[in-house]
Amino acid sequence: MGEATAITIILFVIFFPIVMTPILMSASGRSEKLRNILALLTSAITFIMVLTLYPFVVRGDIIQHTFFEILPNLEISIRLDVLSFSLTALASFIWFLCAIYSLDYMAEEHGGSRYYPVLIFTLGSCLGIFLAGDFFTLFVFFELMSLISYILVVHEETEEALKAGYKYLVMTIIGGLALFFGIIITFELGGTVSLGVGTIINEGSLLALLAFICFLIGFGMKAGMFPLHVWLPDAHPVAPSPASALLSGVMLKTGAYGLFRVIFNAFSIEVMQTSNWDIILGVLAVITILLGSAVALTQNDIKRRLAYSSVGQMGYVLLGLSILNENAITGTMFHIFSHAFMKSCLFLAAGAIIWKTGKRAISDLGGIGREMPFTMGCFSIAALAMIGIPPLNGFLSKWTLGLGALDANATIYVLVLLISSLLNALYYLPIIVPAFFEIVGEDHHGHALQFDVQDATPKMLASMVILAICTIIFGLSPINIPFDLSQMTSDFLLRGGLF
Amino acid sequence: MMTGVLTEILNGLLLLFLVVCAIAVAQIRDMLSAVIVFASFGLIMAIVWQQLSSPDVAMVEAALGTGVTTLLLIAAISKTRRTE
Amino acid sequence: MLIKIAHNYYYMVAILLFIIGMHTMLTHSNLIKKVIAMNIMDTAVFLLFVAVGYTYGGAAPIVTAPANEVLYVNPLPGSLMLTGIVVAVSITAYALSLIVKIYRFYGTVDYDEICLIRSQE
Amino acid sequence: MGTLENQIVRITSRLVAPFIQVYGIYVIIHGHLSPGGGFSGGAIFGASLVLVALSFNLEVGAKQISHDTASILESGGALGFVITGLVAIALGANFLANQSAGFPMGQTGQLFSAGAIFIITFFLGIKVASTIVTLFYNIIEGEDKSGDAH
Amino acid sequence: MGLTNHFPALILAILLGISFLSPILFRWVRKASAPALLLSLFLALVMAVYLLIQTTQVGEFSYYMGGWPPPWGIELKINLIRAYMLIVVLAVSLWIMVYALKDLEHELKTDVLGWYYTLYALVVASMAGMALTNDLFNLFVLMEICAISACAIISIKEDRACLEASFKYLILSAMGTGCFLLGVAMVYMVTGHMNYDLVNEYLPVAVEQYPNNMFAASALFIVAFGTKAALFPLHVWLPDAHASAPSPSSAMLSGLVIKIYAFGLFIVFYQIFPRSLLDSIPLNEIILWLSSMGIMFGSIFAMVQVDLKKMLAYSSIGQIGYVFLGIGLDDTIAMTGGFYHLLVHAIMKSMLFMCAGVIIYTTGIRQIKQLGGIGQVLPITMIAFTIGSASMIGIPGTGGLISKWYLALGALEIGRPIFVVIILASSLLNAIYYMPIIVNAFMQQEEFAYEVKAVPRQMLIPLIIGMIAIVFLGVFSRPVIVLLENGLQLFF
Repeated sequence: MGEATAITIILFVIFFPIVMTPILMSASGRSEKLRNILALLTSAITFIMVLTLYPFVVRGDIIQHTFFEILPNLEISIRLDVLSFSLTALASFIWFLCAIYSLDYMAEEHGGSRYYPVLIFTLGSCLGIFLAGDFFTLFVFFELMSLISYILVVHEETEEALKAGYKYLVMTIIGGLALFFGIIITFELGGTVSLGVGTIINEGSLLALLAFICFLIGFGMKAGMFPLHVWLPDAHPVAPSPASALLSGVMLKTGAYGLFRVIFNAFSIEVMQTSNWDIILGVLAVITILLGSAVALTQNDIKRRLAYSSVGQMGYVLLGLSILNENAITGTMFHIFSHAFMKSCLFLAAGAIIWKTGKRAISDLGGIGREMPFTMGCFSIAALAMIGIPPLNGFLSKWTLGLGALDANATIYVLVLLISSLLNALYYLPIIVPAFFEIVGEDHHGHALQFDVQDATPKMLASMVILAICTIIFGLSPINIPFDLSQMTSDFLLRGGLF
Repeated sequence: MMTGVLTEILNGLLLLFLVVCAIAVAQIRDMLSAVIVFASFGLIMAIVWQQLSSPDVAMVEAALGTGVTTLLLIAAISKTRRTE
Repeated sequence: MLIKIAHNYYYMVAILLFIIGMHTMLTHSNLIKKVIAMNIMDTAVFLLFVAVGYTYGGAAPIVTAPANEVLYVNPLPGSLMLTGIVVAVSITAYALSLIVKIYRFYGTVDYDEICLIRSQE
Repeated sequence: MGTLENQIVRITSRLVAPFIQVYGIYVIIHGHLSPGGGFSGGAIFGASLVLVALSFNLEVGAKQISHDTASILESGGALGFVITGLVAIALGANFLANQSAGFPMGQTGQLFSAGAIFIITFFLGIKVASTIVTLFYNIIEGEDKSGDAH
Repeated sequence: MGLTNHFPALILAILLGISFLSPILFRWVRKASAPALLLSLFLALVMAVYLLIQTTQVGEFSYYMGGWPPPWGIELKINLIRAYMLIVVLAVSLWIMVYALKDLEHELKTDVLGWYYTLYALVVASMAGMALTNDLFNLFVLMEICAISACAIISIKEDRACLEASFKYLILSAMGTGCFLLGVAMVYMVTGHMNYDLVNEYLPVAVEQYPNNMFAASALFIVAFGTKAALFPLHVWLPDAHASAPSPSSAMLSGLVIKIYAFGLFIVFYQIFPRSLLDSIPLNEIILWLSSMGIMFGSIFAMVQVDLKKMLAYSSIGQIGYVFLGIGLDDTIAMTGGFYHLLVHAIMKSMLFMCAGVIIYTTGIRQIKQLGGIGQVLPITMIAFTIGSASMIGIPGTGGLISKWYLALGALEIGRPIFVVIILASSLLNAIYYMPIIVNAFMQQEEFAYEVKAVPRQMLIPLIIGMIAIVFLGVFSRPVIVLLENGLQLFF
């Protein structure tokens, strides 16, 4: 495959969903069915097109292409390397599954004519983030995605949703501005913000530290890093469930991706380590992990618990980024994959349960496993993966991360991982166990519990089951494409295959 | 020589008068009186300009600055009220 | 110092008038008084300008016969001040017409009273 | 017109007004020869019109020159100024050029001399005189016309 | 000599001509007066574009009024920056006028329309003159004309708030011009010239001989332009004046009139004053801190407003601060940003005022809290409002980002990151007061509670043009930036 073809495909992948958005909008006026099918097709085609880039990436080639300069040295450009590809593939895959799930889920919700175009547009801008060739382009798509996904957050239009949405919006704008500041400083210090030049800033001056902190605020905001995570537990639960799955499963990862780029492209591992910035990140990561898991314990709303769990899980990603050795990077990358599978599955399952029963409180969900065995089965598998039960993928990511921590002689991080796993178990098992083993009859208030419900529809189940299977086969099975990609990525990033 | 000194004294007096008029305009509470004092201020100013060898400015000041402005001020006062 | 001041007494008076005018304009609440003060302020600046152009012993810049060598006063500031005066008059006129209209709405030309009326509504 | 309304003022102003007007016109057309010109002459002329209106009443004033006429004259005067400037361009010189545009200069010291300055002063006089009348009407009538001052 | 040589004067002549012609036209051929105004604005714009092209080819050139060279006559000068200002003024005013034709029918009584056109053309003419002139006294006269006609287009509506605001503006502006003239007198005293270039030539000597004189002059200039352009502590007149005026006037005043004075200050600082003066007195520091305070306080005041137009007016105080920041930073990059912001803000603030005008026209609402759900009934208007606000905040893809980028880069260039923080903090504040309006407009569940008239197409088209322009400026900013960078090189 030639480079020109690859560039065409990349452009297609970014702009096809964006172009489809107005078509979807006009289609929804005609027929809802047409619109839904078009949305599904768009995400499917995007996913397939992303996959066609695979051979190109496996060969180890990099594409860096500039389209035009907005300002001198400040261009709109695209870049494809194994890091971008991994996340692009992951995002389009999850999006495709969520689109399938939405078909039934949104059929009974209002505002589908707004939901689908926004969903597809967000896909385009999200892929734009991953395929951006410089920080400015990345910033543009980042802002675009953040602002547009606001509509997904407030989709329900309840008082609560609007409030959460407002918080989300303000935090997003703060993050965007911090990012902007960081990019300006980077540009000032290095004269460029392109990802294609390797290290932009070579020494840890005060201004560079300021830039790093700004990036940390900007991307950390999106990734739900500790002091900036406040919007996340509000915003994720109020969105429609497929959107929550995307917010938690994919969009959080854009922040992590940004930090990857900051650490490896704007700065370098040497700068990070000589200036001790990795310790800042490490401390924040530890706090994020413990805090997220601990607060999740106290939540009774199932989606809020999942959202807090996301905060904790993103802490793993940050942890790996602060350790900065081969195993840790592999683990981080793989955790991005596995968390996407697990958390999307959990949100979709939780969505199905809420959709069928209308109950959100965990204490009301005893016995649901018998009424909705497949849904709850998927939920259980994903939750067990979350805890880190061996054959599942969550185990592998934690294991690799732990190895990385040991390589860096940071035993304390291993301890943190173990404590967090324990906490995970503590808040997931109380959902799973009563769901299957509590005798249906009455709840603790003495009211009769009547879940007279069927299991979720086939389309919804399909996407959940696929995700659950993913968590199983991408665990310890010999064919593990995400793990291979993670290893390639860490190899690529650490062996200086950047240019 | 004597005329030169006298002219200087006259100029000084005129300027003093200007300052006095300006302060008086600020202090007088009857608007119509203030306007009249202002008109005399303008006329003195015209003379000062004549002394400074700028006859055309003096003329315009006398016609516009003093005449028309005063007319307009009086018209405005007659439409509103007289005391401050 | 005093000699310097005495030497430049036109300038000093002009500045003094400017300050009196500005002070009156900003401290008095009567709108018509403000307008008069504005005129005083402008006139003070014109005085300064004309004084700048004045040459001791110079004649008025009127050419009566061609090519006689007389020391003339610089005519430029004077002619510019003509424009200045006209501008000042037009601002005065416009301000006064505004005052008359304001009076029709509020029944007063005192800014403090206007504020009082507005705050009571 | 409560403040000025008495017989002596009326008679005096009626008597004086024509003389002021003649003087105003004199100042306007001798603008290029002696002190004065469009601004001062126009102001003098306009002031005489205002004087009559102020000492009698608005009807008498309006008989001399009405508000509408004044505002049209005002625009016309300014327009004349601009057109004179444009004529210079049409004659091949810069905007508002005088001698270089070929306006007849005449003899220094004569009434009809100084080319375009004479014409411009004339238009300026019309403009200023009518403007002053308009301004006065604006204040005194308080119609819904805005204060348009140049 | 072809006609093209006279374009600098012809622009002014056409604008002045139409301004004097339109009351006559309005009386006799009523239908022709509006098209005549549009046509002449358009002609002037074409000439301005021609001047720009000419100046890129031959560099700076002058036009002597009446054929008299500088020490005697008035000189009009054209260089890249001036041509840029000229085009901004003419293009934006033409665009606003297209909108105004419909809006004014609603806001004004019919018989004053002719006068409105006169005043509008006068404002434009005086601004074009200020951009072109190379003579201090001429600048003074144009400033006065601009002040009076700007006051008049506020007070033409003749309700109480307008009259009062207009009077306040008039008095403060008279104070401003008084200070300016005194400053000019100070300069004239020591140099004996009014022409910018000649003053600049003689000033370095004069500064050494009469330093106090020049200190006073520079202080007076700052007060004068600060008052006129609503620099922070001198902004008191602006909110009332811009909020109570008819919407096209607000758009004009907020969009252009305050900018031209910022340009005036730029000219005084960098063309007239010698560098030695700027180095000996920390004038730039004063401008920097005043503008920073303006940026912050303007936004903070805007947050507490309940009236939509008043909020937009307070926001202008903050936004003009960016332009002054660019001027004060004394760095080509930052100044490029400042001038770029001048253009961007002219378009976006005018557009926001137009949106407010459409809202008032169709529903009669002025309060922010009544706007919930209006996005459903006035979609295009509110989308325009959204894009304008996005540009105010500095969302990528809009022009606001580019100007902030350059300002921030310039601030870093001279080692003052504190101003970057101020710029970003104010962006955040902007977000805080613009976002709720947009969110409520589109996301409110209940139906819009007020009666809505249909929006005339003539009002929508300018809005659409504005949206396109803002996005265009956000994406294809290169030509303008290059033009500004080349133009600013003359001053350094």
